Amino acid sequence: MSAAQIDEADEVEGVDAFRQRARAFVRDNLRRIEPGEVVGILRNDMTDEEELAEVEHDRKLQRMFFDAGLAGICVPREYGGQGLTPAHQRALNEELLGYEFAARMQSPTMSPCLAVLLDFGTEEQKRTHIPRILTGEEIWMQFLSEPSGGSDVAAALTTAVRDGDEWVLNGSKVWTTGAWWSDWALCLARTNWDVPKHRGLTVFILPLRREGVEVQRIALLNGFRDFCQEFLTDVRVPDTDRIGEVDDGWTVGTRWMFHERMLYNSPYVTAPPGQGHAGVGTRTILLAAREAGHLDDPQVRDLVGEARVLQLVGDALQERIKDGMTSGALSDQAAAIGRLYTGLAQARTTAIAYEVSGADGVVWGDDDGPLVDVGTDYLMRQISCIGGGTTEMARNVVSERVLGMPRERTLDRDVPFRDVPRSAS
Amino acid sequence: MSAAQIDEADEVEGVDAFRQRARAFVRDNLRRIEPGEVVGILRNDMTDEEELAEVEHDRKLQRMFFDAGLAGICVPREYGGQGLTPAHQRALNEELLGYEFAARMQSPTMSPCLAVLLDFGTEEQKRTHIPRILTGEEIWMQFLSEPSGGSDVAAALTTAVRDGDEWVLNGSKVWTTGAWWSDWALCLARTNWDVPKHRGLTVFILPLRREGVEVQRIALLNGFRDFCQEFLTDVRVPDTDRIGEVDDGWTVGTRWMFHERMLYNSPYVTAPPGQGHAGVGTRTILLAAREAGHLDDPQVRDLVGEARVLQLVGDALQERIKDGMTSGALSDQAAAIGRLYTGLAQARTTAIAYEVSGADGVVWGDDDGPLVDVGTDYLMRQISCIGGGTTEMARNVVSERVLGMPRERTLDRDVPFRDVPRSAS
Amino acid sequence: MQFDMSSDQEFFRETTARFLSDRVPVAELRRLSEGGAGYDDDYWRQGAELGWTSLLVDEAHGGGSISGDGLADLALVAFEVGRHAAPGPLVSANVVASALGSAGGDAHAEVLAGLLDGSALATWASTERRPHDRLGDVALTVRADGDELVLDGVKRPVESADRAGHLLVTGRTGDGLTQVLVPTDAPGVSVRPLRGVDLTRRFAEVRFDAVRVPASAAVGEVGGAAEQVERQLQLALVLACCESVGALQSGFDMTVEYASDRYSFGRPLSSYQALKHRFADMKTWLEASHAITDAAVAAVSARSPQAAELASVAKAYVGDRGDELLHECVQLHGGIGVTFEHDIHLFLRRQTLNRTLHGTPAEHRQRVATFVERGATHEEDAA
Amino acid sequence: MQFDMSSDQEFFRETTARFLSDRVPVAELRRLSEGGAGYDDDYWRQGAELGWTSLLVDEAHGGGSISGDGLADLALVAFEVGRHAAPGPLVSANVVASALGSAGGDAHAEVLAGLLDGSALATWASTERRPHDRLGDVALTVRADGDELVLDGVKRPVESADRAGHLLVTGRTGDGLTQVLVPTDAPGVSVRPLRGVDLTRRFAEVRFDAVRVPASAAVGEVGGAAEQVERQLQLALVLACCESVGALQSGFDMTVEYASDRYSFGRPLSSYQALKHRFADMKTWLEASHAITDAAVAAVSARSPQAAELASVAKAYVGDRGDELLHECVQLHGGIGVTFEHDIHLFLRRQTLNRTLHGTPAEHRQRVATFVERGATHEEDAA
Repeated sequence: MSAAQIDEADEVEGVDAFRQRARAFVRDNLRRIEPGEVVGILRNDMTDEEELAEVEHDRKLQRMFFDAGLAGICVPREYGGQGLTPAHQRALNEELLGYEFAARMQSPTMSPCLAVLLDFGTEEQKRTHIPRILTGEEIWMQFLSEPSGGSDVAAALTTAVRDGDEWVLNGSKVWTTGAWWSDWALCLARTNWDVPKHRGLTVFILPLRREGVEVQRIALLNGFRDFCQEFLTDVRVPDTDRIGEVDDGWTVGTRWMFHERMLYNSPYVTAPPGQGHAGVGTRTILLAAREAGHLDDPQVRDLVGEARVLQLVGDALQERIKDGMTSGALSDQAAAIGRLYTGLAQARTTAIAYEVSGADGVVWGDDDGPLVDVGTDYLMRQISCIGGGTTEMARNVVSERVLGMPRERTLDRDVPFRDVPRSAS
Repeated sequence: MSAAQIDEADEVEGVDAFRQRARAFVRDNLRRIEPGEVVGILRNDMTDEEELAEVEHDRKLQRMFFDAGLAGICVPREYGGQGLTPAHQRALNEELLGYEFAARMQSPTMSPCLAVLLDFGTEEQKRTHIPRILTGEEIWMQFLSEPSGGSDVAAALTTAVRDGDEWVLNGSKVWTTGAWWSDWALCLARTNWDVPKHRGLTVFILPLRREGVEVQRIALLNGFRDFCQEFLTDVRVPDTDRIGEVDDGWTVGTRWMFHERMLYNSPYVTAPPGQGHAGVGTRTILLAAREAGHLDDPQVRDLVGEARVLQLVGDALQERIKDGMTSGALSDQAAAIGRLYTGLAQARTTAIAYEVSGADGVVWGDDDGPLVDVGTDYLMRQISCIGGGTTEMARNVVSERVLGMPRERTLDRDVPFRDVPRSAS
Repeated sequence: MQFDMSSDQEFFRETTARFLSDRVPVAELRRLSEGGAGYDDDYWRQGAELGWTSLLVDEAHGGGSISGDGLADLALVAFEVGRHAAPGPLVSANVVASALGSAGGDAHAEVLAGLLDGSALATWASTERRPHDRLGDVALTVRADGDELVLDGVKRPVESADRAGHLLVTGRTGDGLTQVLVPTDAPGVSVRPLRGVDLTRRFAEVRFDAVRVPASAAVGEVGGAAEQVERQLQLALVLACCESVGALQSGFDMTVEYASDRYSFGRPLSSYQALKHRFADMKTWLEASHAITDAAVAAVSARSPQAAELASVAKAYVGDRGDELLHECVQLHGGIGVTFEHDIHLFLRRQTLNRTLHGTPAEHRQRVATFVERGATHEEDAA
Repeated sequence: MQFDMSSDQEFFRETTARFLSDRVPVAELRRLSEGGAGYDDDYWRQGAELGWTSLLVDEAHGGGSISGDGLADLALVAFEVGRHAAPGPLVSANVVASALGSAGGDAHAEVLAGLLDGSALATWASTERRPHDRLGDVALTVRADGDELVLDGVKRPVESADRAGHLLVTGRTGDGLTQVLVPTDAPGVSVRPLRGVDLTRRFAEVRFDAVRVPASAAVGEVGGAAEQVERQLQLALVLACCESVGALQSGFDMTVEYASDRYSFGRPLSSYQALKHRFADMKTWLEASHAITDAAVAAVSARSPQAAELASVAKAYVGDRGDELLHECVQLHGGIGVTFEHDIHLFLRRQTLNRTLHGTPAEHRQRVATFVERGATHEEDAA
């Protein structure tokens, strides 16, 4: 943060004073949580009822943050935020370490959705939705990926056709986490098929419980059912719910994806540091190795050591990338380096947990403690290299945008989108 | 081999009878060699004088094979060969196991050079050179790679310009093994710059000790100096030493490279089975681990086991590929699968030797037995993935020719070769 | 899978493949996974009628092969079972059939007959619960007490223990190994079901608390079964590899097809060189897995001196590369590759299971290192 | 290398870089490799004048830093030395300077002064000959005998032992560790040169046969030097990592440039996606190597409780990925990459050496596992 920014922040509320206020709120109002990491990969450990109760609890927490003047730290005051700086957000996040927080309100609601609204929303859109988001009334989804599209999000087939003051949307979106209990969505749709793909897109917002929106839950191979697919059938959206210009959706989309890549580094996200570390970690591995009875085996110890190396190097790398991007020594595109590292490191760490578990990594009993479901996590191993943009896309970004190597040839650049070759299925 | 071929072979000399004859020759005339593998990677363990003596010895051995009716097993009788079948060659090779053989006469002299002469040479060329090859008088080189070209051998810049009944060659070739003690070369040259690259090439033969041919030895990082680079300056080659049609050199070249890929599976090569196993092997690793004093360490044992796995799987894979290509179940291009496997397996095996050597893998004394130069071998590790066509080229072949995936885009297909973008250097 | 099948073998393989496609298509596998049973008795009996459990048993004992090389024939079945991710305790049933056929004598003829016609099941209780779960570690004791044998210990995982009438139990008697055929309903035997990665294959932990059986329950010599146990291990290893190679083949084929059908940025995935090169690596792993598995099957069938080493080499290689291959297949599918709806996980599950049963790749590399050391010592002794 | 250098640090780094470019360009490295000496005395003295050996020593003892954080400053030197594959026993000389500066007292002031001005060399004799070559294994004994200390054992590899006047020897006294500063010409000391992978760095095996030195030769407490030895190890680890990261940076930059200059099939190599993706991986390893090395330098400098773990993590990661990175660079160069004429092997050699000195990645992973276990035990004790 530059000196100028600090001065400005001081005029409002000093970071130290803010931190004291945040700390008092956190200690007085939030439940302490157990140390240690999230166990396993997207395990299905709640009933639907329990999950809905958690969602309600998160909304309540969000409201508490709002009432305490701790919601929307970097959001302008006119939209219900605090008008403070990223340094304040960081202080709040640090104070949250070890405490519960409104986890389901953060991604994608605060970033990218709220961030995109701030960047491109009309005054009315901002005044309508941002306060509701900050008070926990609205949880948002991003309608970005499509079943046909994979990494190529600009190849959206979901179509919006103008009908007077309204648009009629048809198509399908996928990989929305928790759409079945969410409220609104930011949606990328095709409004023009006769121009190259990036030039025929428009962004809309719509409520999930509108007629024509069908939300279907997707079962992952491990039984996890929080990802959803949506089917849009003649969904009517008023033109006032359009974000940005018609056919200029890729301008919005580029920024949208920037905010998405920021993840827990976004200044709009309120979460304790280290939230990137979902999945299997060193501690899980140590416990599994100990339970399996082979912690004295040098090969097992090698694997435990490797997992720890991956973790600490990952922490240092993320710190370096953040510093480098802040100081300008690294381009914004360098975030892809961190994404690539993390994807591979998490997949490897999951494999290590399975390896140290020996035979119990593939067959286990309910009473096997840390060995339970390690095998199922392993089957899910690649999710860290797929979710949030594949590692292949990250490699493209690193080589082309960071190292400046020639771009891949695309066959869809100067062709009307309707003529672009598409998947058979 | 088909039944028909066997019948034909029986009319000539039965494989069993031939084997008996070969066995007698081998036992009576050849020196037994120590079991075990070649140690290290291209180590510089001979003086030039010693090496020249070895070359002379190999020529003498070749002559002995010839005199015994055991040279050119699959070469027609009219050119001094035996007119027998690959099955006979295989029997001879098997009988050679554990004995010396004319190692420096085989590759590239017998294959690809002699093989290309047989396929495309004029009657006179064949009658002149093939007998001299089979009697050990001529050792041949392939002038194929160029400093500028890398994997793209058809991008030859060496130029041949017609001058009456002669051609004048200028350019440079590289990566010839032992050109400094060899006699003749098969040379790919560009005869037309105004057509796309594959259509302007012509193949010639020339003696290495002709005026204008300068052979320079290349020092590898480990001091090995058997690879050479040749500089051709106004070298005059009579048109009668042209192989194939003018500008049709790629027809020759394609077949040339097919023969090159056959390596020790070529029916023209006389060598005991297992000659593919140059470099570091399981035995070296075991001895190094034992000398280093850590053979009881489970991690070291894991590495020893891994090396052995790579070796035995490699043997099985080569067998499968040979069987599959023979039966037609696999295409000829499947040889690239074996090449890819072997390159990676050898590089990994070399790394394993270095790993089991501990600190002595990087610093050693002259009296450290199997630990000496393990570190230098490690520095040379990638040579198994570079020499004889890179593993990257092999991956292209496997994906495009074996799996039938779309070919890489080339920017040099339909463009006159002189307009093709080239390396800066 | 080998290239040089006889026409009888090819017919046999096709019959098995057709049967599996009809009886256990992927939708059926998903159904079987939910019920808990894993497979229907009827399915297994029909498989046995096709010869699935007879191939390692002499004709004199009611078995018989297609080609004269029963293990080569069975390898084809195992490959197809893997290729369809099909249910059934194929490996453990055949291990027991082989043991009873060669060392079982008349005492166990009835159990063998049931195995051969598929009317009853017997399975192998070989590996043990942690900390005795490492390859070759046998802690269960078999003690002679008058005319009886007394078993104490815990076996895990034991395949299909819940539906097997008998268990072939490998135990320790002093320094030697002993094998005993124990009825699952014998007093002192308790079976506790476990969960696992495969959709249709079921495993249990089996406790033996002072289980008493007559001395005639022994299969082979008391304290002298080490060689037989090694033979059974080799059979289990190579058959598991055959299944795995089948699973790899399916996963790979499915992914090659996907990559050519799926377009991204106007080009099929299979036109991206970074992916093409990974497919080339996968193809290499796949062909190498076929190759080493075939080599190990042939060596085990011929009881060659290299059989033990090749079986472990195959297990180590296929276990290791196979996992990577199928995870690459998942990766190349993207998000859909981790959904329950997509088929790829069926094959990943089968591979994952087989990789670990009867020794992980790491354990087999330790075993291979011992063979290497022994080989070198022999060479030196001979010199 | 960190992003947030002060302008003084940046100037210092540039001065060092310019000096290295002038004095030891690659042609000079090739010349130095042949003579056997590895570097000229003059070169080393000038380096010392630039501050190379002073940064870890207090001003009170004749040293001094640029920024107040001497290790951070020295890290910049080490990075540049690696980036130029430059000669000189930078790591071992600084380890000894640091030890003498903090625990040497007046007895060793003269040796320290020589080190600081580059007129004399002292080096660290720490690791031992196989089978005691594993990280932390100290078999050399230091026995008190009246007013003398008696040393017996073998140290290997010892850097620049042939030109060092003194050796800081780490030995064992009962259960404790002892450090002694021994003149290389003391009776009973024998130095045998070794060969190695680096072109300019020289190592020897040093034997101590009943070597007697006065008790005042001890550096720190007899039998109580464990903490000091651990500190020295940490310094050696992080400085070696800085050198390696410099070498990786050079190798990587060179290869990126090559890939854009070199055309194949009418396209630059850098336009091939399979290669681009490998460059992306290499870039990730490189940035991660920078990051963990900087983190370890900062922790060691601050004597943070995590210093030991981070130093080992850095050594394990940079050692492992660094080797792969530079071999990838060789591979992408093709045949020319394995010639003596090409520069890439200079950097590969430096990385290869540093990877293994003071513990291989595997040995450091074992050490890290111990920290993990201890950390978990603390947590549980605290709970």
